[in-house]
Amino acid sequence: MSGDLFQSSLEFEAAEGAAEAGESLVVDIDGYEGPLHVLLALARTQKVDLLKLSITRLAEQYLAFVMEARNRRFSLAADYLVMAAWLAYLKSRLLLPKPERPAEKGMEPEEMAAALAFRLMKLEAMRKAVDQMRALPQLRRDVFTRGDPEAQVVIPSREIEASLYDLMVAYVSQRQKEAQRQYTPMAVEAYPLDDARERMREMLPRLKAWTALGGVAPQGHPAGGPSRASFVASTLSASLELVKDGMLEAKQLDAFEEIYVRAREIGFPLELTP
Amino acid sequence: MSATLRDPAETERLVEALLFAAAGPLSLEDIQRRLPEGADAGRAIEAVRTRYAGRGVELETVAGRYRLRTAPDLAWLMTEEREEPRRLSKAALETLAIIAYHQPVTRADIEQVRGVSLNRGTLDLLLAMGFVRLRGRRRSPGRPVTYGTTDLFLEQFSLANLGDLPGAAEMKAAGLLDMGVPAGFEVPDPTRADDGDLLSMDDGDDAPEFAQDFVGGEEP
Amino acid sequence: MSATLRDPAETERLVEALLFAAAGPLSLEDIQRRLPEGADAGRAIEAVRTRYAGRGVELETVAGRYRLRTAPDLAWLMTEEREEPRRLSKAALETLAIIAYHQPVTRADIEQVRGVSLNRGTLDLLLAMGFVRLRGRRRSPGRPVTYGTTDLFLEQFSLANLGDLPGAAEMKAAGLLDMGVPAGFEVPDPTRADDGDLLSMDDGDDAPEFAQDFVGGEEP
Repeated sequence: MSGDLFQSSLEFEAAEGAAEAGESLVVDIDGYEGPLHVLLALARTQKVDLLKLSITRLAEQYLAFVMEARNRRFSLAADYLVMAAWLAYLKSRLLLPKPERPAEKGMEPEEMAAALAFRLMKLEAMRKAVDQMRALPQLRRDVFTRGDPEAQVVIPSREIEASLYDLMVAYVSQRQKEAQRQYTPMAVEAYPLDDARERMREMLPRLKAWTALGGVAPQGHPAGGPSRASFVASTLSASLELVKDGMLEAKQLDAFEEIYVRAREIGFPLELTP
Repeated sequence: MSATLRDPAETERLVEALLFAAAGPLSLEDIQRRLPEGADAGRAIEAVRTRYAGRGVELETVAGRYRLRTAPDLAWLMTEEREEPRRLSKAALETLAIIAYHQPVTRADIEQVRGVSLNRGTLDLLLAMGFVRLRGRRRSPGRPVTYGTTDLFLEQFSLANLGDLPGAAEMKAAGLLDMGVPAGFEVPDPTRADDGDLLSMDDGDDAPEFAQDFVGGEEP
Repeated sequence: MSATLRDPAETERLVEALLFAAAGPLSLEDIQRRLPEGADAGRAIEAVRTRYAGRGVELETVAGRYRLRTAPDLAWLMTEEREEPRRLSKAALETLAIIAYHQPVTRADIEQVRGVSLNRGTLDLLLAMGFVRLRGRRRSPGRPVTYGTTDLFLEQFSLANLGDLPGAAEMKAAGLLDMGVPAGFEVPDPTRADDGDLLSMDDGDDAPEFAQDFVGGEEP
């Protein structure tokens, strides 16, 4: 696979120039899809068959690229760093003298290098394919079928026009609608009467004057807990119990009007007015 | 290049392409305007007319404008072909999807998922098209009939078997399950459904005597 | 009359008219079905192809079917008919190419070739545009869904079949369309070095043969 047909993208050229310039590596990191794309751009600067690529040199170029990017405070995605670590490892294995007996497991460094070269070739082949596909005559860009829509009367299809994707979309939309229809009533949390009673007893000393029950009952909490109605209802019940015990007075001017409460002086008997 | 373009044969090619791709009839001016400088549109149009004369496609002049159209004597070939593509209605596709994933399902099951009552015609259409089949009766009160998909369904959607239906993971991957799905959303595995749990079709309560006629072979 | 209809020249006229009036590419069967009994559709199609060769309008085979379309060298002329192309990102184009050349492929395969994880929207877009379809599941752990291209993809790129993808034969000969070779790239793992496991694609043939790959494959 020669690189002649490969159409360099702008980012590609940037990396190429940068790699040739050695230390002063300037790259637009955003121009790359990922570490493999960077490696491919760097490999192309060696201008050799990718299978005869010097992996050690490539590793050095890549490490320089990563170093430079970090110096320039680019935040590099983790996979760029993983690749750097892997290349550093591969480079060291390639440079170290071979052990007497082969490693028991794992690939030989040469095999790993060949695998990397293969992946680069494959990616390059795909990028070349993209360029070649772009050059194909495309419908409604380069070639055109008959333009008059009303004259197109012969319909080819005998199959139904539905793909698996359509089926999936139809299914999911149904299930989503079904989920929306399901009504789960929330369990209503009530303000316990015991709590209301206790709270009213504590409040008694502060209820010297007539106070609207609405002001005595706790306000509801928007985040949850008992509703305002439950607070008012339980407070009213507790208040009436205190009235019965002779500790509180209550009055209401008319039906549905505000109810007022006030602490009763100790010792006054309960007057039951008819 | 312009020398080539003034070549009458080349101009004829251009006019041919323009007439073919045009959405409606073109006037002489329309054509002349789109041709390179120096090309003789009138002459090219006549050349196209001569070339297509007597063919299956001909050049026609309508109200001083030109268009290619099929030869009038072949109208019989065309009229017959005005058939609609077989397009499944939204309701039919949705019903088919539910049957595929939840089979064997009863009519009531389908209605429960869809939230609307099922038009009798929808299921009939799917049965008639051969995408859906009866699968047996469920052992539950009323012994309702259940439905499932056919081999033709698998063929239509290029599936080797029901286990190849995309599952929840693929729906998620395709971006279809982003919102509005309750926790624990599960797509049933249609391959797990076993017809062993179902009663045969003739076992229905609603046609007990009649069904006997069909069991024939099993009766002593 | 039937004598006339079996006349090859007349059959050619009919085929010409049918292709001209068609809303999309017609298969040999589509055409044969519409012709009178005894007419040789295949021969007539080839006659039309020859007649139109080099003209402004030509006969083309796409996705194994036939259509008339303007000659590619006249693209410059068709400015008024041209539609603004929908721009695919670099990632989407690369993904489409990988799917086209390697199909059926899994999401993981695509990610392996590109060395980056696949953005969720990329595959969705290709599916929604109708260029890519779900093809089934691979018989490997996890039973991942595989993807392939559609007829619409071939029609868009004027390809007769997947074998006509540019450079496909050379890439295949060079082993570049194999998925299994780079075992141990990420993490050296001897168990993955056996490329026999990794190569086991569903239909066992990585040459993208355009066929109804899963139809009539295995029974559930």
